[in-house]
Amino acid sequence: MKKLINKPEDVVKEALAGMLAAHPDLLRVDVEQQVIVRKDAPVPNKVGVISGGGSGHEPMHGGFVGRGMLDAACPGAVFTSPVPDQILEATKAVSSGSGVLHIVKNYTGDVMNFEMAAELAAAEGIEVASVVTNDDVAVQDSLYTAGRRGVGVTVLLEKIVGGFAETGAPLEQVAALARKVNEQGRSMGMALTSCTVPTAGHPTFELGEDEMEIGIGIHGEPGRRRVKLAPAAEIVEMLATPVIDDLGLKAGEQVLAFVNGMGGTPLIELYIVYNELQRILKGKQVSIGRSLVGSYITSLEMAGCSITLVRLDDELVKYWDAPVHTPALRWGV
Amino acid sequence: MKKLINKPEDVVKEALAGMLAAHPDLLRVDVEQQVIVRKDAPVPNKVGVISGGGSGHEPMHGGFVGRGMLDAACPGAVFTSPVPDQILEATKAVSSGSGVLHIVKNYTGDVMNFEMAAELAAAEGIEVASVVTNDDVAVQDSLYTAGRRGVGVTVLLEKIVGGFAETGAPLEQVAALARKVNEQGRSMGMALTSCTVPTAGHPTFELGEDEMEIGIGIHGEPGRRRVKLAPAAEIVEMLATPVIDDLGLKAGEQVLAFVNGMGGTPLIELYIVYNELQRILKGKQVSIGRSLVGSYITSLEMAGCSITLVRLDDELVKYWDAPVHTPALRWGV
Amino acid sequence: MSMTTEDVLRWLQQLAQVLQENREYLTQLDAAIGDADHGANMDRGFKAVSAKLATLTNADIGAILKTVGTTLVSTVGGASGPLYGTAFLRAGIATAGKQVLSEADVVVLLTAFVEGVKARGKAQVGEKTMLDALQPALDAAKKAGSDGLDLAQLLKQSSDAAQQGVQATIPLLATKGRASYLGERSIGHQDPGATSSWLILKTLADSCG
Amino acid sequence: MSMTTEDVLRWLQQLAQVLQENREYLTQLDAAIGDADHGANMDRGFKAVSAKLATLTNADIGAILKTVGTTLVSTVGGASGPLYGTAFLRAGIATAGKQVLSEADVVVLLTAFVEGVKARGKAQVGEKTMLDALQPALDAAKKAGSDGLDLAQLLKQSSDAAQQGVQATIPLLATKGRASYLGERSIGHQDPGATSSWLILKTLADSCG
Ligand SMILES: Nc1ncnc2c1ncn2[C@@H]1O[C@H](COP(=O)(O)OP(=O)(O)O)[C@@H](O)[C@H]1O
Ligand SMILES: Nc1ncnc2c1ncn2[C@@H]1O[C@H](COP(=O)(O)OP(=O)(O)O)[C@@H](O)[C@H]1O
Ligand SMILES: [Mg+2]
Ligand SMILES: [Mg+2]
Ligand SMILES: [Mg+2]
Ligand SMILES: [Mg+2]
Repeated sequence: MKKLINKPEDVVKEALAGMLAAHPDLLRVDVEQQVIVRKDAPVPNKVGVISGGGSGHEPMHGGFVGRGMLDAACPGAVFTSPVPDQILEATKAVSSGSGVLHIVKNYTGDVMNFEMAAELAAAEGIEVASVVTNDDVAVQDSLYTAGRRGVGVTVLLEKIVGGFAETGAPLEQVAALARKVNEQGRSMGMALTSCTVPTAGHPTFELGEDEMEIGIGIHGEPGRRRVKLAPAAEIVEMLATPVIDDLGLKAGEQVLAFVNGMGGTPLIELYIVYNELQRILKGKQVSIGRSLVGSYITSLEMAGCSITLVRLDDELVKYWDAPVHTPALRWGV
Repeated sequence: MKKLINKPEDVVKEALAGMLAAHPDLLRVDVEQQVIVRKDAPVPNKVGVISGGGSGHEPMHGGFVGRGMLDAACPGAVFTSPVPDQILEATKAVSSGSGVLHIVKNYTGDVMNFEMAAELAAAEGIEVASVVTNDDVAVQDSLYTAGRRGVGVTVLLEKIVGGFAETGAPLEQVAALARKVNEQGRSMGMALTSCTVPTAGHPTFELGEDEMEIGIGIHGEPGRRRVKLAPAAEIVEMLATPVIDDLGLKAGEQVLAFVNGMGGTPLIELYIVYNELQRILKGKQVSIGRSLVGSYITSLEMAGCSITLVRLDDELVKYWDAPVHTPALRWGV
Repeated sequence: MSMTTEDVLRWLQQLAQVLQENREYLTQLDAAIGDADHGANMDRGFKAVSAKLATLTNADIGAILKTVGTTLVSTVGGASGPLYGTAFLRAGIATAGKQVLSEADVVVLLTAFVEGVKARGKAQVGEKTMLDALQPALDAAKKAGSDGLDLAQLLKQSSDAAQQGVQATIPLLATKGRASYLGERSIGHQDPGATSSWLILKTLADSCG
Repeated sequence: MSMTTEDVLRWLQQLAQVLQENREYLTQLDAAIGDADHGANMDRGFKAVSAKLATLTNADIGAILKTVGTTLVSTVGGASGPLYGTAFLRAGIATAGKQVLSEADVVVLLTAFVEGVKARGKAQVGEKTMLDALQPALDAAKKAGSDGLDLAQLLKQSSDAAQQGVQATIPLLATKGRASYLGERSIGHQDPGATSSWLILKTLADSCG
């Protein structure tokens, strides 16, 4: 296992200590409890917006804590959802009395732990609303799955909803916008290589030199199918088509296009992917209103990418453009 | 070779097309000539600041074009410096009559091609000043080398000098600040894995599962020495000590600390590296005035990191903090 | 024969050991159809449990099991944390105040344990989860109880049924948890959670045998 | 015997072919002590040269070589672009207006070529660069010229000396170019630029032989 780490079991806490040292102006970090809180939280008269999940997806979620995005994040062990105590701590730290929104990615573990935390918070008199993201079209939302996974849309949703929460909107409306963004967005991802969970010590799966996995999530798990390596143009076609179809995008519509790297993919490749994506969208007369290219929701050092499209309207554009000041996303400030 | 690309020889042009599509508000891109220009260039009464070098280091340099940083960048083939015609085109595109600064990393090819371009520009009546960065302490600056390599400081210099140029300062002063930043900065890097030049098709070097290269540059070349893999704490010690010593940092001094990923390193590991670095600096009573953590000057998909320290003073802090609006670095705007 | 507080403490102590030894094994199973953390999750949780055992020597069985449940909830995370956490919590509630458990009490304990997993996870038998080991184990324990077998035999039969349940997960298509995302590719792999459920029951049988 | 415009055009045409065939080889040499692009750089440059040859059938030798020089400068980049670009440019200036070159003219051409590399790169013999092939090649050509050998023999001796120069780079410690960053680790590897210099001269000898 080749990683810039010390002991595998210390990875999360040491990275948190590094984050705190690097961003003392933006964050408070409880390294022991594994809670990252916006420096000025709780912000009076504002819904607290929090998220969390396993570590290994950096910058998500900790890198999105700050003005205009998340009020707190609670990272679990690598690829393991946080525990209820931790989520409760984060909830309390951002609660100004206006309620707290939990943004939860749809994984059995995440959903259960956040549910338990929400019950505990309610018992302490904090009003909590939860929104579960489930945008991964690689997985069918059927009786035969635990529903679709929450992936790339989560990043965009945290930005848009965080921007809206900054206006002082009530919990109900903040949660409603979150549900809307989730409904308007779909994603699909692929891997060129596996990744290695530090405590496991070897790659989660083996992939031949001429193979790739299509339809992966963000936990280093194998995808829906293993196919022969292909040129970027074909790969992007394989990812974008199901996303476009599932969203039912029509000529004349406008999207937020997000090309995401899985952690080990260099930016030069992501721009090649973006070039193919914009070509495909142009062919369908779908216009790209806003875009994001970079590694924002990752699977440790996995090489690969995902594509996320969110159907835009004026409201979404407005809060996407709103100022944001976090370690990983910043504009207007 | 596992990459998200189409044909190896089209990598640079397709990535440029992607950059243009993703940032039409910030950039003009001549995909054929391989020149990336700030949308509103030439900016009247401002020194034009340009840089360039081989591709494969993204976001450097193209991702740093925009207000407060570079006016243009000219990327060559992967790991191959741009040609004089290209540099001349970029120089002309940003020339408002106030002169143009060439920021050149110290590699024989880069230096020669920029020299030839500067002669051509002079022949067309454009005043050009050149600053060569050479911050890599892995290489001795002696008769027996082509001098030290230019690496991480280049990124920080482009930001600081770009911020200063925005004030309308004359070419002479802009070049002087660039020389100062270069003199105040040192870097050192290491690799856990090699990278693959697309046209070469296989990794530049092979490295055992328990080995790493210390003292690498940014062109996928082997480093100064191959040693056994070590914990992050030891690796950071190996990189930071020569940097601190060469700079002669003393207790009470303040630095800009930059932990850089080589392209295939996940952010979680970079924060662990940053944590070790801040511990070492604290031990020496050197304070971190500003910091940057991320993959900004890369070697394709190489896993590894580099550490750069720049001794800070008020002038440097002022222009580091100045507004910047580029694809890869943005604040204050 | 009956189960005492000491038996329970010995069980939990040994279980921490067993899960540490099987950490790599559980992680490998999870790598095939999940995210390669089940071994680390269980080991982390039961290390925390083990650290608490010293403080529990005077507690009754119900209190011990409740502490195990809350410890697992607050240290494991993932799917297995809430599932096993709820299972132990419910088992603790069902045995509240007891210092000794008869065969019938053990069946009550196991029933509450399995109900906890069901209530939290909403899975059914056949979905390739822990339940595919736990449900047959509970059924076997109930049958052994009504057949009048003694505790050692009861636990042995329960554990054996769990082991068969683990084997039976191999050909199943997962429809709950992360393995369900793999669709057809989940077939042919043994479920990690079912496997840890069996280890829990096997260690119980071994330490009260 | 003398070298004609046709010989020069045939040389350049064959050279584009030879460099394409040796692309992988040059890249491998550059991977060991550089950045794995020398093969791609030379191939890209001479492909561009080759594409221009059709427009040069009526040009004199000086004009042809100058065009090669400017084409290399504007398509190769890296260290080899300016170095070979300047070499061909200077060779073109030294043969300006000529349709035919005598043995003495060829020595003049080679002298200008090597001076171009020296002027641009400021390296000396023994620093593990192109010059370690080019200088012995020039010396051999001069000697052959003063010995009164004919063109074919002159070029053959020059090319052979270049080949020996290439071999001689292996034990050298690089002190110029990117290989110098490797320090002691550059020892034991053949210099890619010296190798491409030899290929240029060998192809010249072959096509005027
Ligand atoms: N809804 C559920 N009901 C019962 N067991 C489940 C359910 N979902 C998942 N599991 C069990 O959890 C195990 C995985 O646990 P673990 O790897 O620790 O968590 P995660 O899946 O969050 O990484 C699976 O092997 C399965 O047996
Ligand atoms: N100063 C110099 N003088 C002569 N030749 C040089 C000099 N520097 C480098 N070279 C030659 O250039 C070759 C490398 O060329 P190339 O790989 O195309 O460029 P780069 O080093 O920029 O990647 C080296 O093998 C060496 O022979
Ligand atoms: Mg998990
Ligand atoms: Mg090069
Ligand atoms: Mg798991
Ligand atoms: Mg090279």
